[in-house]
Amino acid sequence: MTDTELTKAPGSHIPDTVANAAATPDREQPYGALGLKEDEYLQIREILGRRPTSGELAMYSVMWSEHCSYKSSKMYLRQFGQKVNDEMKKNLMVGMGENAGVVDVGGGWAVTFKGESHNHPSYIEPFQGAATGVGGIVRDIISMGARPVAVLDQLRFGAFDAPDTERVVHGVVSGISFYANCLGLPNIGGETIFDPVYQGNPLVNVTSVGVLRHEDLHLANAKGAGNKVVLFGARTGGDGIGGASILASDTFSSGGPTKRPAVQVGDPFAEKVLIECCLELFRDELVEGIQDLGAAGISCATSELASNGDGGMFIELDKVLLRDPTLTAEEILMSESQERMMAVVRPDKLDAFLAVVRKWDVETSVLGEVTDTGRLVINWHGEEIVNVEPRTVAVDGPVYERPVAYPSWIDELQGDSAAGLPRPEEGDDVRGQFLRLLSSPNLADKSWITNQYDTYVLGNTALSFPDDGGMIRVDEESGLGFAIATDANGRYCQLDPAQGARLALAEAYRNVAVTGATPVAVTDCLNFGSPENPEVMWQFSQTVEALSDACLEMEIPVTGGNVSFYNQTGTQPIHPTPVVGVLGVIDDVAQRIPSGWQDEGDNLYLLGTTSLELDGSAWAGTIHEHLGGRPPRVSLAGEKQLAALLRAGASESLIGSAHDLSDGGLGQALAEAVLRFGVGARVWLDEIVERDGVDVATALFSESTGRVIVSVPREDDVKFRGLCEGRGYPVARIGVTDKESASLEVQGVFTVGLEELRAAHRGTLPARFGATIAE
Amino acid sequence: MPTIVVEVMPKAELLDPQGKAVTGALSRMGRQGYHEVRIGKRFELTVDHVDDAVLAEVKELADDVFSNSVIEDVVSITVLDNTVSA
Amino acid sequence: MPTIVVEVMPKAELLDPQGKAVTGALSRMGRQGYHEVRIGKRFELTVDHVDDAVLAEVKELADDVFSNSVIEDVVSITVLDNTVSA
Amino acid sequence: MRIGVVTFPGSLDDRDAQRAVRLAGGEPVALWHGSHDLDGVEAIILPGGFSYGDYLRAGAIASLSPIMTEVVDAANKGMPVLGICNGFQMLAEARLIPGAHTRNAHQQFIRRDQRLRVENAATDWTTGFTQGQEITIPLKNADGRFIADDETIKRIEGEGQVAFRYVGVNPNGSFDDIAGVSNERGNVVGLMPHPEHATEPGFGPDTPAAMSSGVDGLTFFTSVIQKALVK
Ligand SMILES: Nc1ncnc2c1ncn2[C@@H]1O[C@H](COP(=O)(O)OP(=O)(O)O)[C@@H](O)[C@H]1O
Ligand SMILES: [Mg+2]
Repeated sequence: MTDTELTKAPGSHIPDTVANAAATPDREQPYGALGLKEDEYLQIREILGRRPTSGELAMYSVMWSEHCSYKSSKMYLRQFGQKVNDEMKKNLMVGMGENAGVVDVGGGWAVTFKGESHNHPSYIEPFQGAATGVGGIVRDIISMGARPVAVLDQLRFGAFDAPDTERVVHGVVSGISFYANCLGLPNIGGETIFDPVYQGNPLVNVTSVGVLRHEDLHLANAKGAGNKVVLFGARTGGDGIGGASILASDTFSSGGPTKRPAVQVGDPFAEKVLIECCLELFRDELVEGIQDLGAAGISCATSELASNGDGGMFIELDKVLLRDPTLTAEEILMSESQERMMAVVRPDKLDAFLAVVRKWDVETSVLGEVTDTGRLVINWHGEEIVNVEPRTVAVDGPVYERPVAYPSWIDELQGDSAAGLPRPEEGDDVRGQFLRLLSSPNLADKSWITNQYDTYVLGNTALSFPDDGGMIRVDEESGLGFAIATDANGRYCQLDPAQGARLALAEAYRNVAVTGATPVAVTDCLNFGSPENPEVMWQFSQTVEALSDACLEMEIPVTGGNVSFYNQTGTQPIHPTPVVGVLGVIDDVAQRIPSGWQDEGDNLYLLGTTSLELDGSAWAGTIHEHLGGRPPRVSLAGEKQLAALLRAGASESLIGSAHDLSDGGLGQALAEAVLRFGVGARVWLDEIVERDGVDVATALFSESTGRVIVSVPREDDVKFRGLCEGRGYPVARIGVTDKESASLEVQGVFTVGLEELRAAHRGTLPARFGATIAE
Repeated sequence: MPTIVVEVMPKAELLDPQGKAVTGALSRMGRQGYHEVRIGKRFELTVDHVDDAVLAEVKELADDVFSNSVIEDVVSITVLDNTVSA
Repeated sequence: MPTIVVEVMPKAELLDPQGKAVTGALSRMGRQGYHEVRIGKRFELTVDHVDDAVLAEVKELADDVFSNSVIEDVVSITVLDNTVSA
Repeated sequence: MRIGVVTFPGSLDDRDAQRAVRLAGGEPVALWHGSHDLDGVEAIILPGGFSYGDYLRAGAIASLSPIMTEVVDAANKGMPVLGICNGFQMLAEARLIPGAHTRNAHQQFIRRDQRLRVENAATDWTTGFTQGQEITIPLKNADGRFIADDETIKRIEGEGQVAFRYVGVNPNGSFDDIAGVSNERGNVVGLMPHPEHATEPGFGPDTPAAMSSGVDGLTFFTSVIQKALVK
């Protein structure tokens, strides 16, 4: 039986009432088709003391889905809340569990940020899937009382050359571009990776950041009996019915049309109006509590608002404004129509509320009110179709301790190090490999994508791509701002998920630090295969444990995040891909540091040391199609030290540019820094080779952590060296900027002219996806 | 050369933001009596000739290329009299 | 309720980049015999009733609102039999 | 000088235009699409964005707004009006300037720092430039391709109504590389690139001197203010 049969079949439009459910205890119910297991269904019967009505079944099934209930991940995610010290709590206004975490950034300002996945819909319908992914995370941000001010997108596609990749890339990128540009949100960063492991299951994660004054903070709760419950925004339609449950609880490899849910169609214009409308409602203090409607729609909003508040709510479901009048009560409960919000409004403020909503031409209906009964009661044309304790739907869903198994293949994989692969010695060979890396899809310039994103809108973007982190001014008076970067390396995580998680955190942290900002908080978006696969569950448990420990060690709290399971093609799970986002604060964005040099004659320094760490590297993958061994080591204390050093340098304006070393190593970082403003450099590797005991290829391609190249104006040289020595961080002068040369010269190894560098770096994506007119 | 016209509309149960925006504009302009406006696409294909094979291929293209079956329906495929210009 | 269909096409002498892209896609897919694809819009208006006044108003709206005469032509205005769903 | 900036549902760069007016020394006044009140302003900016989602045609639905009746009226009486991006599209849809806009020839939204040549330094919004001056202004749009029939193009070329032309790269397939157009009188100017995003050091386009330091856009706003002072 399919979900439509459920909602249309028994008695067709005559809804299944509570009385009816009590009277017909033995009626068979299609819980299986809705993604519920038998024991879950029995648990629902036990909670209710009767069989659920079809409306209740619809609600429980969507709310108890993996996507909404976190039933497989909950017991692990607790660690993020537990492994915190006072330092980490200091600036946290709202922690995990709310729509998004909120961080005090000083001056009465706060920043809220969160990442979310929209992976499965983006494979079925890339444009709408990605677009509504932006819409969903932005509504999370609004519902905290914040004005959304930026987005970032983390994209992982199948093999660069695979035929289907082009469809997905075009759809996803234009979907994100369309929705975020139309909302007027600058896109300030992200990631783009191609790997066959994502072929049938691309990852589309979107992060959004919002800004608010402390007093504007809003929470999703329904308090105060008698307060009105209002649904506003777009009308409810048949979008994504059952999506939350069907999508998130099963894979859809070749599963035929029955598992194909209707996707949601987004309307960014409606969302833009909704944002302005909500901000005006907040400003005029017209809402008590607010919740966005995302997965599980009205089921989720009513049960969560009620559970977080006084516990009771009465709703007349037939008051919901419909786009399609034939929708049944169950479909309305499950609909995932976009661009909707639910607010709790005091009766004496209702008129003022409605006036604001009308001003923005937003459609509204008052559905019911908050009660003190402790029950969520939903009527349909006067008949009671839902009567539940809201916590049982929204909070106390099933929690699983899924079996965990150490992967049978991992020892062998880890034993297969890249250290033994042949490394080039001759200058020409090194040059050739350097250029191959620079033009490889994962390391190539991403401006084919980012040129489709607005960065200027709102007028506060201080840094965006291709810099390491995005940066936004929060306060026009003081220049106070935040920086943000997100990172994950699925290849490292496949080799060692715990180490991969630490590395993702370290890289995002470093990417924020090189902008001159101080890292203060973390969000994550954990993309994994099926939790029913014990080896995947092991990867997941390793990841969360390591990430929470690492955050404790670095003293930055995880403020929220998202888990996406069932990312696999057939039975082949994706590489574990925990995207980690780090938020930083900077007192004045005028002190920001770009990732490349612009001036003549600056000295180039490499901070940190290099060792033979090529396992899992871009070099091993691109040159040798190799994945094996152990990912690089990382010292979290060292990363903190490095960040503090950069901050000190930034605040004294000693640093002209700073670029962190990651995928592709020093060679890649040098090329990017040269191309940033088109200013060449002369570089020598002798000191690194000698001090660190590595060969030239290792010096250029190793992915050792804790490293950054900085450029320092001549006049600040002494001060800068003093700073490094004082802090005891390893530093070596490796070169000097050279405008005249119009090239990157690695002395005694190779020289590549600016034009050749640019062509290698920029040509790859346009050659595959179609030329754009920019350059 | 003959022209084949393929017409595609957004699925009725899904949101049609374009149509919604136009419906709103009409009512703001004070135009009464327009309950709903929906906006779809009209494709005009100029082809060498029309026969059953061509029509079958166009039908297939209409479903796979010109429309996205997840969100749209092909509502008609017609052959334009090529002596009349569209 | 009856439906009035208004169809709008880009002017023949202007480049239709969307249509051109589809034409290109067809030829890349190896589909022969499609000389040109042009993409226009189809508006479906659900109205209370149809009479001459309504049709005259729709004609006016078609020219002033649904199309921009600098770049588009209204190619047809038809009334759909309301018993047949589009 | 009081300069009105109209906010339509879906306007995005309205507050940025207000900021630019302020940075140029003017007083920005927020105007609302649904009203017929111009609040005594002396010049008007129609800002960028996706008014009404640009769903019918870019700028089309906004051009039917109540305030546009007043804007058209004031423009015809000589009030300076600047349409930026979506505002340019509204001016064309409202027939205040000739031509129309279609989807970019390459079909994608494009953002880039765009070189422009000032082709007419005599309009109300360009007197601070010199004829032929090259400037860099951020561009970001999906429906930026300016088109008109041959006759119109010939006319506006001949009458100096082409205010700005793309230099180096034509980013959207606009006819004759036209980036901006004025009406005959020179008080109404529309252009695709966004001068308001090149007005504040640190947040503008890169220049050879320093990143994000480009402020070429400021001259649009100082020009109109200067002109009002002279009057
Ligand atoms: N999909 C995307 N959206 C936005 N920005 C992106 C995207 N992909 C890459 N970028 C940007 O391109 C630049 C280079 O990316 P990457 O090499 O992954 O950076 P890093 O190695 O510093 O993490 C960064 O500024 C990054 O934010
Ligand atoms: Mg980086």
